[in-house]
Amino acid sequence: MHLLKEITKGIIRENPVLVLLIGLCPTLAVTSRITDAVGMSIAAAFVLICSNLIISMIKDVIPKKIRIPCYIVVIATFVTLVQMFMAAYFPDLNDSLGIFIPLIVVNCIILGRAEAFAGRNGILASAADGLGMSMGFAFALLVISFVREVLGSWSIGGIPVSDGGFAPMAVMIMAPGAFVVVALILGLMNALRDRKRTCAVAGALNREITLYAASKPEALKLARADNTDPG
Amino acid sequence: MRSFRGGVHPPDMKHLSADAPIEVLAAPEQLVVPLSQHIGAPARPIVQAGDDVRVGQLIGEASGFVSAAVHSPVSGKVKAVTRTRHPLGNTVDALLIENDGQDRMAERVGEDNPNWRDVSPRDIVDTAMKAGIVGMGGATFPTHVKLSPPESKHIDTVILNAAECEPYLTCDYRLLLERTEDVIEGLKLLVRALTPPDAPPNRVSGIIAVEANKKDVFLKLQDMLQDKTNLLARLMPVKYPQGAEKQLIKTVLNREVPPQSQRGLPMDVGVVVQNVGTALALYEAVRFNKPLYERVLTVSGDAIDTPGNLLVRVGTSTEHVLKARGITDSASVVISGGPMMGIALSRLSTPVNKGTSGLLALSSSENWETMPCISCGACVRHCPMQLIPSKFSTLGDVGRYDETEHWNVIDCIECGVCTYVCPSRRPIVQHVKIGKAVVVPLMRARAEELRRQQEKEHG
Amino acid sequence: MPPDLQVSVSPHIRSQETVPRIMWTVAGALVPAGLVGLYVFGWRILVVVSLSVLSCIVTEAASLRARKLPLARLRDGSAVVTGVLLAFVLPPHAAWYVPVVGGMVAIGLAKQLFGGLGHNVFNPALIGRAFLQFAFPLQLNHAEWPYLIRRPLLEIFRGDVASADAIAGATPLAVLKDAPGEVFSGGWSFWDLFSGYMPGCIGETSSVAIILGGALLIALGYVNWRLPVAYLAALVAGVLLFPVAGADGALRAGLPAIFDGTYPWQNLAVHVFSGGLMLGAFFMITDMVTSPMTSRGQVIYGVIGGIMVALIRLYGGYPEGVCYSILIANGFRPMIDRFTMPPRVFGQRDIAAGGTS
Amino acid sequence: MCPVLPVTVAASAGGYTLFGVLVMLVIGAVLGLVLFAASRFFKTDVDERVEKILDVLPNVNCGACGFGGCAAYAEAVVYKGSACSLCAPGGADVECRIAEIMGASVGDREPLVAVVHCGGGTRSAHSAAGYYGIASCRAASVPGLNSPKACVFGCLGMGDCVAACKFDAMVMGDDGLPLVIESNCVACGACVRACPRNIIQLHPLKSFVHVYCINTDKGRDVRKACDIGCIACMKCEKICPVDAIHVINNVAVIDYDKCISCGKCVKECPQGIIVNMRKTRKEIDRLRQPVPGGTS
Amino acid sequence: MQYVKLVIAAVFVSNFVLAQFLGLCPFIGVSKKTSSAVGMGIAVIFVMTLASFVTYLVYWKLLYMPLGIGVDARDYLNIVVFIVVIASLVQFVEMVLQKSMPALYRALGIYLPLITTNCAVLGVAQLNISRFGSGGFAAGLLGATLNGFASGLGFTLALLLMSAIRERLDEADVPLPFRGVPIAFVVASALALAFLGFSGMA
Repeated sequence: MHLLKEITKGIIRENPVLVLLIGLCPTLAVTSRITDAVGMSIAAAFVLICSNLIISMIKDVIPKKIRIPCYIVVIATFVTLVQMFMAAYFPDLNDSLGIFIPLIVVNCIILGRAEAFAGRNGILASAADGLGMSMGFAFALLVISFVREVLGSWSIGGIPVSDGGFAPMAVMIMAPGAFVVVALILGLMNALRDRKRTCAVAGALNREITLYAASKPEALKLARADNTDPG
Repeated sequence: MRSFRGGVHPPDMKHLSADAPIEVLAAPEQLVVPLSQHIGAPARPIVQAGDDVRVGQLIGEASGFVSAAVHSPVSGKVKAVTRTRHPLGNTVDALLIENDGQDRMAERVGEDNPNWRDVSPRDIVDTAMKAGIVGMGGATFPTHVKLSPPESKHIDTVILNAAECEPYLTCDYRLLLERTEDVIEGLKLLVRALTPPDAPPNRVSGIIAVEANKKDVFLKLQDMLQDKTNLLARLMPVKYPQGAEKQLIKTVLNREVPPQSQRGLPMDVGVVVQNVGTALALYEAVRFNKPLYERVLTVSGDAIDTPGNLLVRVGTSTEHVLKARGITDSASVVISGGPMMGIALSRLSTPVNKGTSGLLALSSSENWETMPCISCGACVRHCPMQLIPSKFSTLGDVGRYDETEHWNVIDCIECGVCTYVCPSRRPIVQHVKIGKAVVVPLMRARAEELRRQQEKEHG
Repeated sequence: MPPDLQVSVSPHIRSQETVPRIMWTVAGALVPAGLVGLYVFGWRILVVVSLSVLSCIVTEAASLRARKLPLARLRDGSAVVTGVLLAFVLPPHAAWYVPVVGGMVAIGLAKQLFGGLGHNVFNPALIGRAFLQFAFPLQLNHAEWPYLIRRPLLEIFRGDVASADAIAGATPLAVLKDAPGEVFSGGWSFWDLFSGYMPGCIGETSSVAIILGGALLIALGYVNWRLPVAYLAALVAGVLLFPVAGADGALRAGLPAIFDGTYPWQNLAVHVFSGGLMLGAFFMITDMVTSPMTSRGQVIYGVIGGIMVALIRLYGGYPEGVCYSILIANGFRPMIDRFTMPPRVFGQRDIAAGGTS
Repeated sequence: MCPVLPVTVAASAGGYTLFGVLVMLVIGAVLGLVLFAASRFFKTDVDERVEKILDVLPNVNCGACGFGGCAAYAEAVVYKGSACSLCAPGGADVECRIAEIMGASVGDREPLVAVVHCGGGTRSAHSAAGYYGIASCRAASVPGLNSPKACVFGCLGMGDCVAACKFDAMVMGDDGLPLVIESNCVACGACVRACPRNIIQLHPLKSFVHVYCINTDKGRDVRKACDIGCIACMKCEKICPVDAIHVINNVAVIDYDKCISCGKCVKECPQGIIVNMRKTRKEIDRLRQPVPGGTS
Repeated sequence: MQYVKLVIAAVFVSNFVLAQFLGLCPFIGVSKKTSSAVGMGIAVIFVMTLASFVTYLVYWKLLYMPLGIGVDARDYLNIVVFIVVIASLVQFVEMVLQKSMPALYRALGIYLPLITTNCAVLGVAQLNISRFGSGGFAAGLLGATLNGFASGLGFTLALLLMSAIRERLDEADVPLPFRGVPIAFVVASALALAFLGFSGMA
């Protein structure tokens, strides 16, 4: 039961990209096309889950002082595996992702989770956390790439949607578009979270507010004037 | 003509009351004489309810060096020791005196003191203290404190501030026009009071600084002071706030008083600045040993039927003064002082005190809806203290008032120029006041902390 | 006795200067440039201008409503000025969606998201223009822009840009980019360039009208003359000094060519009087909100902008660099303010000279 | 480094893996040695608490705490005494672990609650003048500004305290006076510091009789400023059985150590400025009790 | 001349943060205060130049030629080697600084560990290999180091601009949900838009 909570935590409540704001470099770079986003999230998921597993296993063996270099080496080996697999079976995806495959090694999500979670919890919990985090990462990448591709090139996953009357806004594929889309999504997330919190607070309080207001000297005086003595 | 950098030219509206000669306003039946009409500790009352008092009789003695005596403006009976509103907004102790209308003088008040010309500097300062003379430009700093600077600071110039740069106000102008000789005598007394006993007579020079919009007074002063070696009249360009101490010294002598962070005072650059009214009051105190219990103020504004300049007893209520010149119902703002630095009164029972230089009733009901700062730089260009006023308002909007210390908020003289020129109608002076209220305790706590640490090291 | 009195902190009087007055004056100063545009391009530009202004106002109203702020803030006219400025840097044949999307981006993204009037860091009109440049590249590249053949003044409202008698040609800057040799062979003289009778964006062609409007703003004190002068001077210096690959491929700085008289003066004229430079120098870079406050800061700000234009025009891929140069200068503005506006106070500098003790 | 290693390994699969391991060993060993030597040679001592905090922090170096990285934040907590709660990813558990390391403990005192000692809302307090300026209590009580409210001591109602309260315990009522939601109030004192006229004070939660006025003017002036202000008629002082309420400087003040909240003074006060909160509190406690079966 | 164009290209055209999206996490994290941004900027320039130089040297001299790592299938090790080299390089530099120049370490040091997990450093190392492989070894080395330095400069320029802007935005009335990182992204998008003006630099 607690594992499921670990997984769902990663998707919304502690989404690595949208809430913890880590792993931003690949998020902006590879989301110009949905296919790239899918490729990157699968690669990252594979590396994250495996490295979490391995690190949680060997965490007691590594001396405290040089734990980060060791984690890096573990992650690097998995990244190399992914890179070779990608080069062999998906050469075009490898070209479009280009430098961002090796950069998974220093991706803040993977190293962050390895250090903050895998290095301190059990194997199963680390795997679940890895799964949760990578699903969150994938969710964020998909949303952003969907928006950018539809607006930027009028197509979903490469299939043109419609001629739409006017040319697609190519800027969405470029750098400024990426920053703007991420900014708007982050803003939207904050707005939704704030509104949910303020409604909850206001709802619980309004009955108490009327009671406190009724106990003020002015209200008591008015009540006493038309002799409904509140006692 | 040289002048300080910055400043602004509001319409001076002096035509309303410039030609009205000074009239005496009869004292009302009841006067509320505040015991705190000056900077410094309030005076201690030495009369109780029921005592009979005469005009000019001491009713409140100064408590401490930086304080001022208070005298009864009328003869009659002291009704009670009450509390009243000070224009600054707080309530202060005051004496309610019932006027019997006979104006019986206290002994020796009003008599001509024959050898008043060769009175020693020491006696001039004593007379100023005993007569309760304070700066009448609005700051109300006790004059005897200003006239006794520490030995280390040698003064070489006394400037009589006749700039009167606030719009609407014409009381200094009328005083200079109608009682020029007395003012000059007052200036001579000031100069003699500040001349060290061993120094030659013309060691300290006296300058009467007048703004160019009062040229007739300047010409009159010039030909009266021709033969005097160390007294002269100086014309200054018309610009607000020409009358502020630091700006006045810069324009007249091209010296800059150091900022507040080095506790800069005019004394540090060898200058003492006094108001025209103060010089006159000193002359009347030394010659006729008449204490300061009445002063000339301007009643003006577009909601006053007949604007004019009145000689008013201290303690008269604002309502009585305004009614005497006919206030119309279109008045929406009543100001004690000038429109740029004066204080808007909420209750007209506030009495006139030694520092009230004007009572204005304006009907301006402009829409002052505040807009965000568009960083146009107008306030930065016009600030006479060369500060960055926009910083105070932008930091104030987000509540970071402690950082205004870094931008020298304590050096702001609250002259109102930045708020006057701001196209977004931002209340920058109010932000400054809040900034000072936050920063001054912080600085005091830090100084305290520093002192305690030093003690710990030496102790 | 008067009814309830008003209480406020001093001062109790204000100058006549207000933000709406400044904004409507700037809008008025833009009218001459608009009129020339109307004469050169015909009534079509009124469609583009009104669409742009409308889009700006509607976006501002929507975002004020969303931020639960009073709609009265619309009255300050800043949305209208942004709308007009945005329209003036768009081509006359722009499709309907170009000004609409431009207005939404300019006001929604570049102004309201930063906090509304006074808080934006970048010039909204230029963010809109730059966004459109990359969103709809076909609309805004510099080839084949139509303009009306020479016609008497009265027939303005008969001719239409899309009609047959409009002839199309590349803007002078585009010609300068590709074939610097025959700049003036396209049939217009220097005077056409200066008066604005040539292809280009709606409001930026006529240098005369823009200088007229700019002079009005400088006279009224809303614009510090040092900023436009610094911007133009930096551009001219940049164009002259930066080494440009000559016909023979060797890198020659412009300066030596001047001394031996072979420098093509008309190239410099095209640089200065065509494209968006004049409009940028007098209206875009001098926008109070996004330019430094002190004169010294404005000079540095103008020089950075000018150098950027020279770099983009000489080396960059696009013929017109004004829009990006001012955005980059906007980026530098907070840093310039930090260095040119340190905390200061009266009497701090020459204490030694002033004090006697 | 010797220029060329004698590499003649056959290009078979085995050769690759052996070769890969060999290279990694060489590089790992060399770099390990260099680092070991460097750490020995460049030894510097650091406060061990910094190390402990560093272990607790997630070391993601995300910079959310505003410092360069986790190491910088750890040093800031130890040397500069920065707050323990700045680590966003770490969240609450990291915060209390840091607090334990730093030895900060939270003692428990008698529970207090904030009380606003002013009852003069818009219906009973008279207004002296229309106020034009910044809408904050601190701004409306700067020197040189006459009080827009006739009573110079009363609440200006511009909500500085509501803005200062971070626990949603302060809400602005419709009569221009703040209401304290006592169950949310943790007595942190933010509202007490925020109020420029010092109207809000912290009193023991257990006593529920309060005087809602602090106007020290004489009765005659109080009537001019407010309909329900305390006119120092001394009735409450006479009636109080435990001598807990005294009129000091023209206003009634309760000594909360002696007060037993009997409520006699409440009925005695002609102005009705003394209020008994017992009934209100009982109703609110009933409201907050989880309804059997429902979730509160 | 050709090197000047390379520097301008690296600083403006393909700016490390605004065009290639490398090093975003520290870029957003550290740009809250200008003082920390300056420290971070210097540290990044210092390390990227050093890293470019060392990694290029290691790759061509140590791994590629003699050990044949770079040749066809056997370049699988270069990611691992790079990252380890960079990590130990940074660790080494941090210790040297802490001992020899404590003042500089105090200003700069706290950012050094941050750089090990920084995409920018590994990114520039990786890009150098693919980009400067063709020319001679010496020219390639100089090009790589210059590219490292220029990319670091571009990163620092963007970082300084961003920190000054964000400090000004702290006083702005940004709508609540957009305060902090979202508005930083909008500013980054505007800066990227401005730098796009240089695209197509010959």
